Amino acid sequence: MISISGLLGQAFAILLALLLAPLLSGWVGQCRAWFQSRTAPPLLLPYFMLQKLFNKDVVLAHNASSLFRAAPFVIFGCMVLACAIVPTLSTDLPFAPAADALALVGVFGLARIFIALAGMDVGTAFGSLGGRREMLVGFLAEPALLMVFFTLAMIAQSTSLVTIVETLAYRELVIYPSLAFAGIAFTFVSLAENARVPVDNPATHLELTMIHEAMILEYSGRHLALIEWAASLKLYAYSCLGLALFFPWGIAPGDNFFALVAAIPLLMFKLAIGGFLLAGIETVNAKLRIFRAPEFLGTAFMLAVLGLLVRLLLEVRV
Amino acid sequence: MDFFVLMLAIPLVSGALLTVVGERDWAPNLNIVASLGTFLAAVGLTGEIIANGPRFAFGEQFFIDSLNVFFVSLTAFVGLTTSIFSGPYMKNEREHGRLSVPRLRLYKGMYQLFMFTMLAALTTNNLGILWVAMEAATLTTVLLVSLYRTSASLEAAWKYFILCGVGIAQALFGTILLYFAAERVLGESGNALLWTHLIDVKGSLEPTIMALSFIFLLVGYGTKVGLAPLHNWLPDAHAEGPTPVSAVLSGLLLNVALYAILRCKVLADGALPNGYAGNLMIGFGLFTLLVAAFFLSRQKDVKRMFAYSSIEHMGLITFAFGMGGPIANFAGLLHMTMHSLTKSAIFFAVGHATQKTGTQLMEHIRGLIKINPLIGWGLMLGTLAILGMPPFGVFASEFMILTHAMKHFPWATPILLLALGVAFAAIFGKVQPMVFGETTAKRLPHAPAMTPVFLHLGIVLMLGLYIPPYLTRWFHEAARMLG
Amino acid sequence: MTSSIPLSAQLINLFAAVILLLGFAMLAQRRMLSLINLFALQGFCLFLATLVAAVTTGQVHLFYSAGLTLALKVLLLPWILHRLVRQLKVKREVEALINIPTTMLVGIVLVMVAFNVALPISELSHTITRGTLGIALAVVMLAFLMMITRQKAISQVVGFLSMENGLFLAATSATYGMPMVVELGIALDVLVGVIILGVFFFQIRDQFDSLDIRHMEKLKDN
Amino acid sequence: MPGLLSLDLLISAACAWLAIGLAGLVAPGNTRFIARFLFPLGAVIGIAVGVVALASLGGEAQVAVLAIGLPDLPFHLRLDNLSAVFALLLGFVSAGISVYAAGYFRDGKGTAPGLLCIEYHVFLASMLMVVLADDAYAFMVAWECMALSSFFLVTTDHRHEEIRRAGFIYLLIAHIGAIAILLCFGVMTGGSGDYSFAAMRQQELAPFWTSAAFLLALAGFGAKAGLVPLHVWLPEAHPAAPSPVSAMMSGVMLKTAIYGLLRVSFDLLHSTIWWWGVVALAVGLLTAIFGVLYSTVQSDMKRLLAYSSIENIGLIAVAIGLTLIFHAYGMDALAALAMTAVLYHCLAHAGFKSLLFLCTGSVLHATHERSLGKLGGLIHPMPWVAWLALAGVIAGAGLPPLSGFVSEWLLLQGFLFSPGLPHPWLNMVVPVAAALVVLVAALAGFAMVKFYGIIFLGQMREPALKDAHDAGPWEKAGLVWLALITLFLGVMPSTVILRLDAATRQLLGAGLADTLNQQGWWMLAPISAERASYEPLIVLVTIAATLLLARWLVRSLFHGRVRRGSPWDCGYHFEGPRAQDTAEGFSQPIRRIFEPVFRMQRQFPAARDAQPVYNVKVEDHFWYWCYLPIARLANWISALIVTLQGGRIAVYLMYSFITLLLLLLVARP
Repeated sequence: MISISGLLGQAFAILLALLLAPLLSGWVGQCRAWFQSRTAPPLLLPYFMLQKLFNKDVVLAHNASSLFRAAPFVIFGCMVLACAIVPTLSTDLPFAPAADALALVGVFGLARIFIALAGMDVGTAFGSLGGRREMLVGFLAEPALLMVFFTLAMIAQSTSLVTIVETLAYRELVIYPSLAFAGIAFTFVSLAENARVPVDNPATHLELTMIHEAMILEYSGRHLALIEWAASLKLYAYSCLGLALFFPWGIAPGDNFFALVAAIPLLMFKLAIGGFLLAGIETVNAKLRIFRAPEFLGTAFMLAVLGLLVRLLLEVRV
Repeated sequence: MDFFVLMLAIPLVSGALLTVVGERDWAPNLNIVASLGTFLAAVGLTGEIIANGPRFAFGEQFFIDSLNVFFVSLTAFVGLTTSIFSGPYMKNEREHGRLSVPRLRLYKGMYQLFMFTMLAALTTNNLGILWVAMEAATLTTVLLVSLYRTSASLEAAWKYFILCGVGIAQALFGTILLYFAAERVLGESGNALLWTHLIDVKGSLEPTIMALSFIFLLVGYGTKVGLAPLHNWLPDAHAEGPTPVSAVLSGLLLNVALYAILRCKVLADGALPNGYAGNLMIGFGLFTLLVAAFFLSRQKDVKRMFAYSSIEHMGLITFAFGMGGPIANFAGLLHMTMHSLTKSAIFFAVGHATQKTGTQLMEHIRGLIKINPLIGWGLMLGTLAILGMPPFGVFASEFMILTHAMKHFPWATPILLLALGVAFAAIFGKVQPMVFGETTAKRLPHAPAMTPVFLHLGIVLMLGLYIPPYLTRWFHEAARMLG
Repeated sequence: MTSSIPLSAQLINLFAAVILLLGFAMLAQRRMLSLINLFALQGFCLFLATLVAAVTTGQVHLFYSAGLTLALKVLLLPWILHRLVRQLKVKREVEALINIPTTMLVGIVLVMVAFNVALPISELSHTITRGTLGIALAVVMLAFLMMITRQKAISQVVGFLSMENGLFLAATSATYGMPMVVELGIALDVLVGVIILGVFFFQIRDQFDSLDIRHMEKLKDN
Repeated sequence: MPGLLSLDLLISAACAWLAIGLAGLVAPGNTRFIARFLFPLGAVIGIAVGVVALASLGGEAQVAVLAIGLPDLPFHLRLDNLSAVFALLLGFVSAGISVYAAGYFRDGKGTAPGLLCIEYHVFLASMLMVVLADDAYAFMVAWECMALSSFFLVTTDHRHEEIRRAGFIYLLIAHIGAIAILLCFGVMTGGSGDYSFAAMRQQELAPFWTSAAFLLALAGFGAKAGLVPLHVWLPEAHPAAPSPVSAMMSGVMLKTAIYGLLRVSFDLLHSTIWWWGVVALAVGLLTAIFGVLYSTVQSDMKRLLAYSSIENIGLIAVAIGLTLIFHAYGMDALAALAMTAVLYHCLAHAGFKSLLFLCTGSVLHATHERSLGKLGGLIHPMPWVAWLALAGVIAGAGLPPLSGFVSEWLLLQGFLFSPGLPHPWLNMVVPVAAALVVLVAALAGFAMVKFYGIIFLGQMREPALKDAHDAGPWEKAGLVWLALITLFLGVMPSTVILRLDAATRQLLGAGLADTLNQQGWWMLAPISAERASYEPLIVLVTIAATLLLARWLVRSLFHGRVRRGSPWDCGYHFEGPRAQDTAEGFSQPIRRIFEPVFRMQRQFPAARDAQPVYNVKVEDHFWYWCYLPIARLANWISALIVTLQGGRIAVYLMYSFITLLLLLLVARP
């Protein structure tokens, strides 16, 4: 049953996510700058940005609708929920039964729909372009992500993220070749979903190839702040998800307080490594033409299916 | 007075009378009254037969049992509604200048005589008289088909006359052979053509002769039924004659011809083993059904199309009777009823529609529902009914035929369904734009008679959902008589 | 075998053979008037055959039949047809669909078919003239063939009537006649039919300026 | 006897609908009477049907024999749990549509309102009779009445050529389907000649014949449901029909086809063979992918929804296939899971698709425009419709926390168990099919975003759209009712599934109720909470709470000033509405990626055209692959056959002669 400590742990995890997410984005940006031999921006730059944006006036287009104003909050809400579900520190999450891996994909999908609709709301050329591309990436990435989850779910005999993590982290160590495929596929999907090179470039405007930025062009002030925050939350959620699924060691089992405390630095360490690698990937790859993205995601899908087949062929003893 | 004598006398006398005075203003009413009288007499006769069982008339020359009394009442009923319909229809035709006064006289006289010949054919016990009456029915209708005296109607009437004449000559040969066979058993007493006597000795009739006889009878009367490939006269005659004539040809004459085949089939079944007659009828029925279905999609003339639809249904009914047995015969009788009622209703609606638009070409008939919703809906519902859509009764009988075929002749079901499907696509695709859409029609000088249409369709609808028990009993008895 | 057949039967068979021969002659004949004369001759042979049968069996209604045949088939119908031909000025048949030698060959095949079909029945017959059934069927088929090959409305009608002759032959010779009421009915129908046809011919000529049935090929579906 | 009461009540409801229809004929021109009185009355009866069906769920099957029908086969009726589920669907969804229709059919254009009234209510009554029928004749009569009444409704505005054509194709395919169904019943009687369903249940058929019956049922009901390749009528008929009718057809009528398929496959046929499931799964997947791809490229809002209906029917067929596979291997608990997905998706789709079709009706009324290319920005003049449509869009995209997601989630859970199948191929191929299901769901999201974004968001593409007005009170009421259904189905899945359990238990002997009862009412965990769980209410509350909290915090911590200005648009000069994506432009990525799937005719502008024209026309391959060849073949055969009627009397005589000769020579006994 739901325990007080569980609730506290849940609240802590959410708070940690809200706090750490901009930091992760900042860290990735900093690493990127290092890789590119640029002077790195401060690590806390995202916080300054949020502070600045929240204080600014909102400039709304004349024909922006109520949906346009509501969307940032909805997206933010979705991302907070996603972060609450993903086991970051502990597996004792009262919210975890609310949504398993499949529902998590759904929650991301809900956010995606809102951001795409918001992009179309003002009726600019870029906005609808962004919306359409976002949905394109979405429908290619979702099946791949689902297949990754399927592979894992078959290993763990469950789609519940908590159960998956518990299976992988605490039971006897088994080498699952399928996980390698699934892991690569998940990386591909994460890159696409978080608007990263090679599918999108978070650092550009004024490019005909932009996706995420094109949708949020008309946002300003606190709305933009929420969206940026939500974006970093998404990156955080994906990173944690990847860590939880493929490197689950260190996540506290149940309500073990000490393990929980120990899990925090471990998580930050893993995130730092992950951010570093992400920056590396972004640096060595070039941005793809938009119609190469389907190939990229198609590869991810193929890998995920291969993982599933490997799982079914090699690992299941009927 | 005897209902039977009345029933035959009224059309005969009024036919003769109308030939003389048919141009008077009250002549259409006389026509209706005479038909009504015939109908009432038929109803009385039906009641009598149901109450007292079969009876003879004029010695043993006429015989009425529950099988033919069913046809009699149907014929008299459709005859009545057609006469009601033909009143305003013919008035409109005259206003349009398509018919002169003497022709109207001819029409009414021949109409009643035609009813007489059919009723005589249905009630006679003597297969020779049956033949005579069938031939007489051809002769009266030839004049009706050529009523407009256009080149097309003359051509149609000529083909009708020659083809049916030749056909019916085959039937005569068949009758002679039958007599030949019967004489060996019954002697030369003159009873050898009386059905009631033949039915008693049907088991001892010589099979070889009976087989030949049935072939000739089937080809002969089959021409009249419109079985393919003997059907060629039928679409021409239906399309070129006046619409009331098309209605009775399609709704009644074909039935009567089929009735003749049925009477002969009962005898052939008694004499021949292995359902020989039935198999022949199944073969003809299926072939007719299939051929007619594919004919439908190429039609341009609306009456011609429905004539092919009649051929199609005759094929289906022939098939049903060919299968034999109480259920299939029941279904066949039911289908005959439904087809008669529905098809005549369709012809009524089509008649007014063609008058309104001044053409029989379907591509020029549009938007009937707009200019006169009753005609439009009458045609639409009638078409749907004839295509076998529930809740109309045609579906009930088709359902029974199909299910029976599935049980006993499963190989025939795909053919049946293919034909029904093709027919559906063809007919409905053509009727729908005629009924719907924008209109080209004009007003008629005389209001159309739509009561018969909806009366028929109402009955068909009712029978699709509910067949009264007394009707069921009656049908069952008739079906049993067919073996 | 043949010697055991009585004279009357031999006579009837003879007349039947002549009727068949006349059927062939009609098939070959192109001139309209000759055709009608041949038809009348055929009717006369039919009359004779019926008469012989009547005398032999002594059945009264066969006498009536014979009389009816004489009146109708030999006198009345040819007379009506003659009048029609003269009034409508139809002299000759146009070239038939199939040329005459071929038609004759087909006719011979038909006769064989007819005999073959009628054979089992003839064996069952107890009348003295059982062979005539095959001949009657052959006459019907030849008439049918004639109707198919001819192009003029009148010759089609003659073919039709010739077919009725065949049927009559079957009825009177093979079965010694149908019941009287039926025969009367048949005769009436034939008569009315010819009268209606006569009316028809005039209408057709008015419409088409010819009695050529090739003008009447407008109603079709293809 | 209280047990018989609910069937009697449902029969009375059907009669009441018929009576309402007939009442409409009394005053066919009186729009006010019909719209304000008869249609709401029909809605009340709809609710009554729903309530009665709900109450009878879980009870014993009730039977009745009416005095009408064929002499040997009077109408048998039966209310069991499966019927009750679909009667419930019909009742509740039709109530919303009827209320909406009360406001929609106001001006009585085309067909007179009285005729519409009778057609509409006959349609309702016949659908109710379809789910109640317990013999082949009653079923066929009700089935064809349903087809016929809906055909007349589709051709309400019959002045347009394409609407007539749509109606024709619809009725033709419905008829062909009906023929297949009739054949299927014929096979199932097994030659006993007894066409009551009770007798069919008793029949023990050979495997060949059971398979034949199943395939015929799949074809027959698939034609009605819109399974590929018998779907072609659907995208034609739905746009042609008035919107409440489209809603009714898409929401309810398609489900009666699913009902029929379930009835035949799980109730009337005893044995199940595993490859049936594979066939259903394959056809379903093909249908779903086809439907969703075509739905994304449509430029007509109702066509888009119609193709989306095809997609959803495909998903339902996939779920049926999965149920069949599990059932064939005796894994009935899992079969129950998949069956629950089937039933749930029927309910969910009925709710949200009706809602969306009704929204298009309001848009159509307000703008007289169906083409997406001429809409846009309607959220400003029609906020009610826009926000309610958003609920339908989210459900239609299969996203939490609304109804569409629950069934997809259940379906995917079902797929997760497919590796356990004791068949060496199936346990590998079937899981991969799940990926395609997800692809379909994600593409549905694309289509829905297109639908919503282009109609309601952006700038108005035509100046006239400014005059658009929001829906009237009746229409709003109908929309709100359906949106509530969608929401309820979305957040209360356990409650609903516990009701549906009776139906799955009846068909499969297993259900989800036992596991669900162990958990809280808010939690959906079909196998166990460790295995998988979903709590949509928590999802909804969390998102809503975060949203409100964030808003409150932002408002209270910061100043919250808002200025209005012209859009920034990346610094470009802000163009007019023509700069937005068109409907065609939006789907360009799909057309490009899935190019071989579409039959496209494109017209590109040249570089120096004064008025550049870009045109793209997407057509259905199946039309060219299946239908046109058949039509050509039929045409060819009939061209051959009409030579029989060549006009020459000599030839006719020859036919007669040859027939006679042949019979004489060949057909002698």
